Amino acid sequence: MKSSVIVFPGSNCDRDIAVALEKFKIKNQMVWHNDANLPKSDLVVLPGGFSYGDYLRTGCIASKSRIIDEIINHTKKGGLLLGICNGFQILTETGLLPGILLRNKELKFISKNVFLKVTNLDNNFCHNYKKKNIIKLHIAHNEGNYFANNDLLKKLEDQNLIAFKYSDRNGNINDNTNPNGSSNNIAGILNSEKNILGMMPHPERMIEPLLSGEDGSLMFESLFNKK
Amino acid sequence: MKISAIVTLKKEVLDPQGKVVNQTLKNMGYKNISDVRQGKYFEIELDEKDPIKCKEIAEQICKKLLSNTVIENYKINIG
Amino acid sequence: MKISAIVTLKKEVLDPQGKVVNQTLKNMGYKNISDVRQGKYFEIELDEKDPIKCKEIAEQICKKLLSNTVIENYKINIG
Amino acid sequence: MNISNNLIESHGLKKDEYKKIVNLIGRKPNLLELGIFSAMWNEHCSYKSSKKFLKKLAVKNKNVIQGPGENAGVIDIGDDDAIVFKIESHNHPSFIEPYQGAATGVGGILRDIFTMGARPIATLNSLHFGSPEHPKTKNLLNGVVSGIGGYGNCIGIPNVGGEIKFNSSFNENILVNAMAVGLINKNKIFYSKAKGINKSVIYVGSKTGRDGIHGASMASAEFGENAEEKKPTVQVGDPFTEKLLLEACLELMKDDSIISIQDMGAAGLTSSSVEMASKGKIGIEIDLDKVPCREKKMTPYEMMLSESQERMLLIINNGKEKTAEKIFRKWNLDFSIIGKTTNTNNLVLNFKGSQVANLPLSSLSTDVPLYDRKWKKNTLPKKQKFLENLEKIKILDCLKKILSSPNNSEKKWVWQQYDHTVMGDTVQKPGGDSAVVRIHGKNKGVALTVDSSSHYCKAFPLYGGKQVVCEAWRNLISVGAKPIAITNCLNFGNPEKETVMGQFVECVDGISQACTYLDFPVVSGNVSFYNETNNKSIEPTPTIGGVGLINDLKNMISQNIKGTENYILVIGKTAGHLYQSELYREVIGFKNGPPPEINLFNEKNNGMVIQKLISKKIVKSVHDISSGGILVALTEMCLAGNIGVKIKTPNNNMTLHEYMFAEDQSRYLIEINEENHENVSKILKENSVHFDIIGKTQKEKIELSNNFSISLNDLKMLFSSWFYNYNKV
Ligand SMILES: Nc1ncnc2c1ncn2[C@@H]1O[C@H](COP(=O)(O)OP(=O)(O)O)[C@@H](O)[C@H]1O
Ligand SMILES: [Mg+2]
Repeated sequence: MKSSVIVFPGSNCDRDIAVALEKFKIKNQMVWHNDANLPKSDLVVLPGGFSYGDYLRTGCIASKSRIIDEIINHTKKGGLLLGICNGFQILTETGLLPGILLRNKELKFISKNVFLKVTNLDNNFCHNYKKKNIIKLHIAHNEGNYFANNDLLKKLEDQNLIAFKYSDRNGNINDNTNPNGSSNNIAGILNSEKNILGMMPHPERMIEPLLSGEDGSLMFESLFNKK
Repeated sequence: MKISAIVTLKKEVLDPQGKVVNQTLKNMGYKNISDVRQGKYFEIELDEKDPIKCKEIAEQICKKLLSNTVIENYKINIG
Repeated sequence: MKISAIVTLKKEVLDPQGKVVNQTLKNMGYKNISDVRQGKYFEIELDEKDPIKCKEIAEQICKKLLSNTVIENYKINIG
Repeated sequence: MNISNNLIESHGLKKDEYKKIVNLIGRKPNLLELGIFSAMWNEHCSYKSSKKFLKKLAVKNKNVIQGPGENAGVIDIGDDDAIVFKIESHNHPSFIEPYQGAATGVGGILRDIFTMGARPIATLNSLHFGSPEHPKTKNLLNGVVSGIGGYGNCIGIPNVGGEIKFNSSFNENILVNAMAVGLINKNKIFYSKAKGINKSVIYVGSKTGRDGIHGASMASAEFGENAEEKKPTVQVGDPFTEKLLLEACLELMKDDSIISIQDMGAAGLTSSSVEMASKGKIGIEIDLDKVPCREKKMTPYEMMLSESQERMLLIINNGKEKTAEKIFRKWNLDFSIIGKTTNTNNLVLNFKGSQVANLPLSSLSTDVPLYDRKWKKNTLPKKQKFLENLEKIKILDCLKKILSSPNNSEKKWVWQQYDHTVMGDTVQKPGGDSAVVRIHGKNKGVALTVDSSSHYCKAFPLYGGKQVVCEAWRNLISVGAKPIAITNCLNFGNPEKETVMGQFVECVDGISQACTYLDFPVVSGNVSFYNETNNKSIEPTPTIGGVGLINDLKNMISQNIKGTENYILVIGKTAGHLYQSELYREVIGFKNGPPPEINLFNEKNNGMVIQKLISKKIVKSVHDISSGGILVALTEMCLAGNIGVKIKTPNNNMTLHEYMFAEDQSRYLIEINEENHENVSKILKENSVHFDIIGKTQKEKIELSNNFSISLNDLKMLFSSWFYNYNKV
């Protein structure tokens, strides 16, 4: 399993995700956004951070990067693409995933642990969550409020393209368990082919007990044991 | 030539910033405010004298960069 | 009545957002753009018909809430 | 241009000082030169009122690699790892423009850290606001907190701790102190001292704009009614550019291109060039036409005094210019060779083909006037007989009142706005006694804390100064760390007043006594004077940033109660000191009397014993007892662990109020299980440490026999709601 983490100016979770991938034996390399070529990889990761300061709209300027066309090609060939936090925002700006991430409803940055229900277990990112489908991960964002209009929401629900929803520790999903105002408590979604996942929580920050949890590990194990 | 653009959220998109400004103004005693929407404003200096060309460029950059037409509208002003 | 306000950073003050937008437009091939400044735009619905009163209220809220005159200027439009 | 008295005064220089300038350079300065003097001779840059007293601080021991005098202090933590850290104030700008003022405060202190070659690994902050009811407070609080978050979150350095207090003495002068901590290989530290003649002087980072001109002078002038008028001197920060600058600098530092490096902080290009050259005892010549400018037609005066953010000055080895340029261009930063080092010992500035300034560097550094200001001794306030009958007020009501007060309630609202887990090494999050950040890739960590107690210092500065250092020490001990060193930010009023100077002198004395005794040296810091508006000055507020080392993270410990049926012990003697306590101040509104005294022997002894118990792994949790006393500290432990306690007060000759709420110093609470009871008692006795057994942990409730019983849920509500209610729109 080989991965590439794309580094944009202002990415700041690039090292964290690289550490996590390597911990789970995925052979990773860092790729500078301005490179014209994407090295051969099974998985491409767009890391968290503040690409271009998140100025104008989050993820917007990174979505105009040179490497993006290569990434689109990679996914067309069935390659896996994971966008975490700012990476998710870049995915919606490029149109690789539908919808958009608006400012948190309270207009404040939120950094805290949240519970999530893994709502799609049938994909290469999440299949190991069959062992445990209510998990705890950390969120840290200012614009994590996923917005989709009713038609899109219906499509996402009907086609089972929602990967994670904000919940409580028992898996209840409602307004009280929604930290940022996301439509239908959505924390992460898949494309129709299920080879692209965008998510706001940070699995790479929960990969050992010392870091207040290990629930992120299951995602990297899923990827390593790709179906 | 100077051009300017205003980018606003479409009506059906929730505007949390506007909502908070609205509430804050009410708390400050401005009771007769019924709605606030917040948007972005851009002032662009172009090395181009022809207003028609300016308008064209402005349209392009609003579409391609300054707004996300999924959720936003834009309005352009020349000069 | 509808009023709108544009809040912009003062000229001497750094505008990091405008700087990045400017650079991005250049990278996208718009070579003749010499400067971009980004500001905020507010659209406010007031239950008040008298334009003079509207203007007065707009002035107040721009000063008290919408801008920090330390680093920003504002411009008001009525109607 | 003629230099009028008015012009001299508006540059913050006294008549005598101007005379000294004329004397030193043997002629009248021109306007640009006057501006340079005003920047270098003001309080903020010159430490002219404080230097004499700062010399008394303990600054060395075997762990100190670099003490005060550089961009930041450096301490050795073993295996070639070293920690670089410093705290700095951004008080005045944050009052004028809270978001940008606080944001640029974070940006500035981060530059001090990575200038030395360290990768920043954490930030902390200490904030003091006016009373919550004051009309400006809410806006300032929100602006400052989002500014600190806005900068730190964007650049991607975890903000792991801090403190936040409210007190009406800060109504018109808030305090925003930011601390940053970095990790470096101890053999690869970069310093600001220039070396060698004819080396290129290089400017990198953002362009220079007209922002923040006179910022340094502003920070040294007392606020008047028209503070609002001084507005345009505030700068806007760009954390995105800072992130690029950080990565570019660290990339260039991998080889030996850089001779010396200095960030452009207060007084920008002036102070950075002067400091580098004067430390190296050489000269420097700058061609101002080469300075990257944001606006057209900027004058030499503006360029030299601008405080635009995110800029650095480098002196590099001959032939390395191209390498450096390539790296900075890759990161999309401005890069310009603006001058060279010379053997003249002068600062020479050229602009459009002519020399516009020529000043001996000594006149800007070693010859800066130093003052031995008059100061007034403080007297220890009397323990006046307290008349009110405390027995009438229920213990539980006191606890509730204290827990839900702004100063003692939970600060989650604040730290959840800061990304505290980015970089993947935050092993103890905000909310505990100290944060703990792991050394990347290793099994050791550093413990970090910031502390201040302005009302103790106000009541009696000597005790107050000692107390803050001890409090930081205790916070580090409480997570299982060995305290190593501190940084300090000394926030005071106008030093030209004898009372203020008296507070300063005696606070510094207290700090000095404590850090000497505890072998807890000061390695960096900052002094902020003139925190005063309309003649009303802030309470004296030294802020201490403490750093400790946890050699094996298995020895890390936290304050949350771990299990039921465990014993709770109070370590250290409780004497019933209630003056200046939260009980008196918050519940009763009585603010007189002396602060608690510190016995340094007990402080050290108790701390060492706690360390011993932790390393023997016979304690389950530890929490130091500070503001609010035993009952508040115990409640915090229970809430953190979601486990209750049944309290039984020991027999003594105090009232229950005295025992439960006294703020006697040098005390801790520990949780131990039954089987270690004997062993722990034995160790405590052997080391002559006083202790009381005050209860046993249990499910769900906090109970005090024959007095009260309350559920953890009810307490949690009280503890956690203040900030949310206050900030509801
Ligand atoms: N209170 C203090 N205690 C110890 N050292 C101090 C104190 N205040 C300032 N210093 C030291 O004096 C030097 C100059 O400080 P400062 O002017 O604040 O630095 P900078 O130029 O980075 O703003 C630094 O090395 C700092 O650590
Ligand atoms: Mg410095």
